[in-house]
Amino acid sequence: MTEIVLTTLLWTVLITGALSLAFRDLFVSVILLSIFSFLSALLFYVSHAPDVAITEAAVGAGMTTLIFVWAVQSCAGPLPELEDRKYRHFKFEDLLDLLLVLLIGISLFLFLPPLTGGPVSLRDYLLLKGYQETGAVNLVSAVYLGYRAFDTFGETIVLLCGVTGSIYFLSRTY
Amino acid sequence: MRTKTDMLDVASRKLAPYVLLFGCYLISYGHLSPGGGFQGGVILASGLILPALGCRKERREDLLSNYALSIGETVGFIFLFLLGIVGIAATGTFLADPFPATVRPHAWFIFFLNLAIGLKVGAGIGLLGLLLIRESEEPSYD
Amino acid sequence: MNTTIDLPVILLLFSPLAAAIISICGKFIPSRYTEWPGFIVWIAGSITALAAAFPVIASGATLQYSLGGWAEPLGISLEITGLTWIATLTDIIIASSAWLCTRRSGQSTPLFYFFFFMALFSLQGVLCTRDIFNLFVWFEVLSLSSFVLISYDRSLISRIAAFRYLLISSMSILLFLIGVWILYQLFGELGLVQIGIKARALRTGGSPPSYSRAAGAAAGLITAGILTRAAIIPFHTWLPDAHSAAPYQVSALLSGFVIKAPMLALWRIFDAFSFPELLDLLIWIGGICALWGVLAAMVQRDAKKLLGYHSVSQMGYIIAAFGAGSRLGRTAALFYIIAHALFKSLLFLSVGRVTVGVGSRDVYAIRGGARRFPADTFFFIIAAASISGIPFFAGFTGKILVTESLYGHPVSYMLLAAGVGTAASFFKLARIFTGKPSPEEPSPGEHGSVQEEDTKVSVSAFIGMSIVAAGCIILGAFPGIVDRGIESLATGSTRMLKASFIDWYSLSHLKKASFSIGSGFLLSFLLVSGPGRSLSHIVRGLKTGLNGSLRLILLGFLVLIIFTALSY
Amino acid sequence: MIRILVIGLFCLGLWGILISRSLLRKIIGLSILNSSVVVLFILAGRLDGKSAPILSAVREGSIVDPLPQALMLTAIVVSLSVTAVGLILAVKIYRSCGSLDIKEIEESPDEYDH
Repeated sequence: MTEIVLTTLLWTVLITGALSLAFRDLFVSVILLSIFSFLSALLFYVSHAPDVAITEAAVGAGMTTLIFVWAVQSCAGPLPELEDRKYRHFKFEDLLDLLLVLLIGISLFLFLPPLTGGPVSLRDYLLLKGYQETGAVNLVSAVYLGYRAFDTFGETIVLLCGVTGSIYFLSRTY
Repeated sequence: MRTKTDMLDVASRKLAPYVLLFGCYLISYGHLSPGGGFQGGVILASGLILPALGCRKERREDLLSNYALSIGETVGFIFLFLLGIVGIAATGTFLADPFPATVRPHAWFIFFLNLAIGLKVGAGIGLLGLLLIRESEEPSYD
Repeated sequence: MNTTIDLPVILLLFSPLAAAIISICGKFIPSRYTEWPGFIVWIAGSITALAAAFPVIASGATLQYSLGGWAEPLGISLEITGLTWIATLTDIIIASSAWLCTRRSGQSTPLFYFFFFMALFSLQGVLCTRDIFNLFVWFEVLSLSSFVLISYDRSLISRIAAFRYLLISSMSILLFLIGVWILYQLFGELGLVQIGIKARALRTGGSPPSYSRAAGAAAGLITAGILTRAAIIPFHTWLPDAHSAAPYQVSALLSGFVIKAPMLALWRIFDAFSFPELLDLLIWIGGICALWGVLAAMVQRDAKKLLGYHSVSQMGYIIAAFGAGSRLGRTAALFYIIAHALFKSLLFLSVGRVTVGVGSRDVYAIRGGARRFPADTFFFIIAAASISGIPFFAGFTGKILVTESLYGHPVSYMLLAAGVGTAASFFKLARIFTGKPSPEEPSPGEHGSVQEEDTKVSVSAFIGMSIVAAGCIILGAFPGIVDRGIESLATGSTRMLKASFIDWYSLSHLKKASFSIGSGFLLSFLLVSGPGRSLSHIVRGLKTGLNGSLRLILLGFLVLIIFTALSY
Repeated sequence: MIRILVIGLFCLGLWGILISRSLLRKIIGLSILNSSVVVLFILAGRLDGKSAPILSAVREGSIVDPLPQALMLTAIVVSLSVTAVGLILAVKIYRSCGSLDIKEIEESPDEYDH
């Protein structure tokens, strides 16, 4: 049952992503990308990852879309309108690109380990001891802010650099 | 930003406090339920951005000035850093839980970390969003 | 033989962060109160930490530190090994000289220092971490601060270069993440040590072939992801643009150390994986990289792009020596990492100061640099002598070590040919210092940002460049002593040092050096002659655009995955 | 089937980065690529467990592995930062060049190559 739900959701995610790349109007692409993020948030929710789902919804469907909309709006301003329609005829080069990407996909398909049956020792340890050691009922929080808080610290620094850099790029002196 | 009706204007103003409240909820219950500092922070930021996005330009009054937000981000980050240093003082390692093990099943440390991250992320991303909106209103060209 | 001492690790890691925080406060208070304090906090903290760590490192042990008290496999551990120690020392020397050259230049703003120290902080993270996902996080901090630093001076070219770097590095780091996922799915571990134990068990035990194929593919993806950061062929295409478009102080840091840190991370990953087949491939990649990099460098017209292609070429030497896998090879790789870091940053600083002062980067147009920039010329000569492998300079020793470690391997001849090209292109570059300032040269001030002070070397810049130049000379003048130290740090043991058996100034070594310098000198005449210049123009036209480089990188990934998956 | 779809999503992202000539569309491709990696991490944990890794909500059977979820939170934030910086750079390039097309941008005069 859940298998069917997952597969259906994945298909819709895939199709939305493809559409978002295929549409000529950049604005439509961005809105489709936002739907793509929202659908993947749904996928994560169904996959029992509510934390990731909330993050993806807030970041992907919210903030990223805001920045994308701003970018598209800025690029369609007083300057002559951009349209990559004129480059849209299919060329031999594109076929080679497709071949390259397909080959990477096939090699990943052949070499990737199965999605099920990974080692469970860490999971079982967390289920057993996670609450006692960190006090977090939400085990994702226990890992995110307890055991691997240093990753989170690094992540806030990534965000700090990203935000500071963006603000610098946006400032009048830049 | 061309057609901002009264409806949109009013709705965005009335909705913003609830969004902010939800952000605070996510931050403060991050250790119990899905959510946490980062997610709550982004929601807080959207609560800050929402009035700016929906309001008419002449009626716009930002909840917090850009200066306050950049101070907020710095303070949030330094708060996070100090929380790590407290760990060094208490147990000798960076980012260690400084509360004694007898208090352990209560996740005070994670709560404080969530608070610091929420403040930092909310202020930082809110600032970025507000700057983007301002920039789209009066773009700068080289 | 592991000791747990907390303070040096934490001090080493967080002093750049503290400096960054102090620097950014310069936005709120006058920046003269934050400029020097930030620098002093950073350098004092780092030097104290290194000094405190030295007794442990010298005894062959390592310092370990589990963050938050959570040990692996769940937690994250940091580690200072001999390798990290010496690399950090190099990093400090280069970064402090780049910082000293930044003062009083157009880049001297709080925000610039903030990103500068953030880059140093993430470099420290990359060097110290023992967790593969944590490595990803530090790589991202490093790349984000690099994007801002590269495009700091607002020119269009630098923005395009930063965008290319962003796209290429983000794409390759996502492929790296798939490798991390495979490792987690197979082994359930993220710590490098634990991964190493399980990988060895996988290789020796009779596990199903699908498992070893998956582990091999993971090794391939991770290696390729890191090689992109280290700018090895075919993943190098972002480097010449990014390093030539950045402000010259940033180029010194980027070329000097930012491309070396991934190499050192790769070193630790290979220690975990023990994958000799891939090492053999790396030797060949290194040879091709050295040769192609130098070919592309010889034909450049832009002085900084020339230096950028040389970084690609010299990374080839490093990776070839690393691929040799022997103890001598590792010593050679580490020595070359340090030597190249020193002389390349010195080259970027001296040439960068000249190009900014003159307002042009055209090798064929600038003349008479020696009259207007005597100090820079002096430092350039030291650095160019080092990179071309003139005896008694750092590059000579490094090249001997590399060729000795690859003795008899066909790649060593490729490296010899690359040495000829290196000498040739530096004779070509040296022409910007000779002669008289020509009348057609753009006058100072034409490009707006050029001031009269730029031609005079400030005291702090002079001190900064002297430190690096002294490093180059020490590495070259006392090869025996230095190499023994480096070998014991690289291999973590003091017994049976190979480097002490090398006869540094034997006839064959001197012959090789004089051959490469002599033929390089002749070749340089060919390069600047009429036919040479038009040939150069044609070769320059072969540059790959963004789409071309993305294709090249994906092709590299594909080949590497298939190779590693089938040979593991 | 799920495996093919996840890899398909990954290839879609790569394909998007490769063929599109507009800088913004390349970043859309990068977002898709990033999402596909997140989906890979999350789905792999999903197929073995029966409920979310929140102790108060565990009903029956085993939980899904919380560790990849924590890792992916970090990956999503990193992708947000990279996307923001990339988009702003793209807009700045557009304002200097008047074009978002990578071919046109790279053909813009480079004083040392011609």
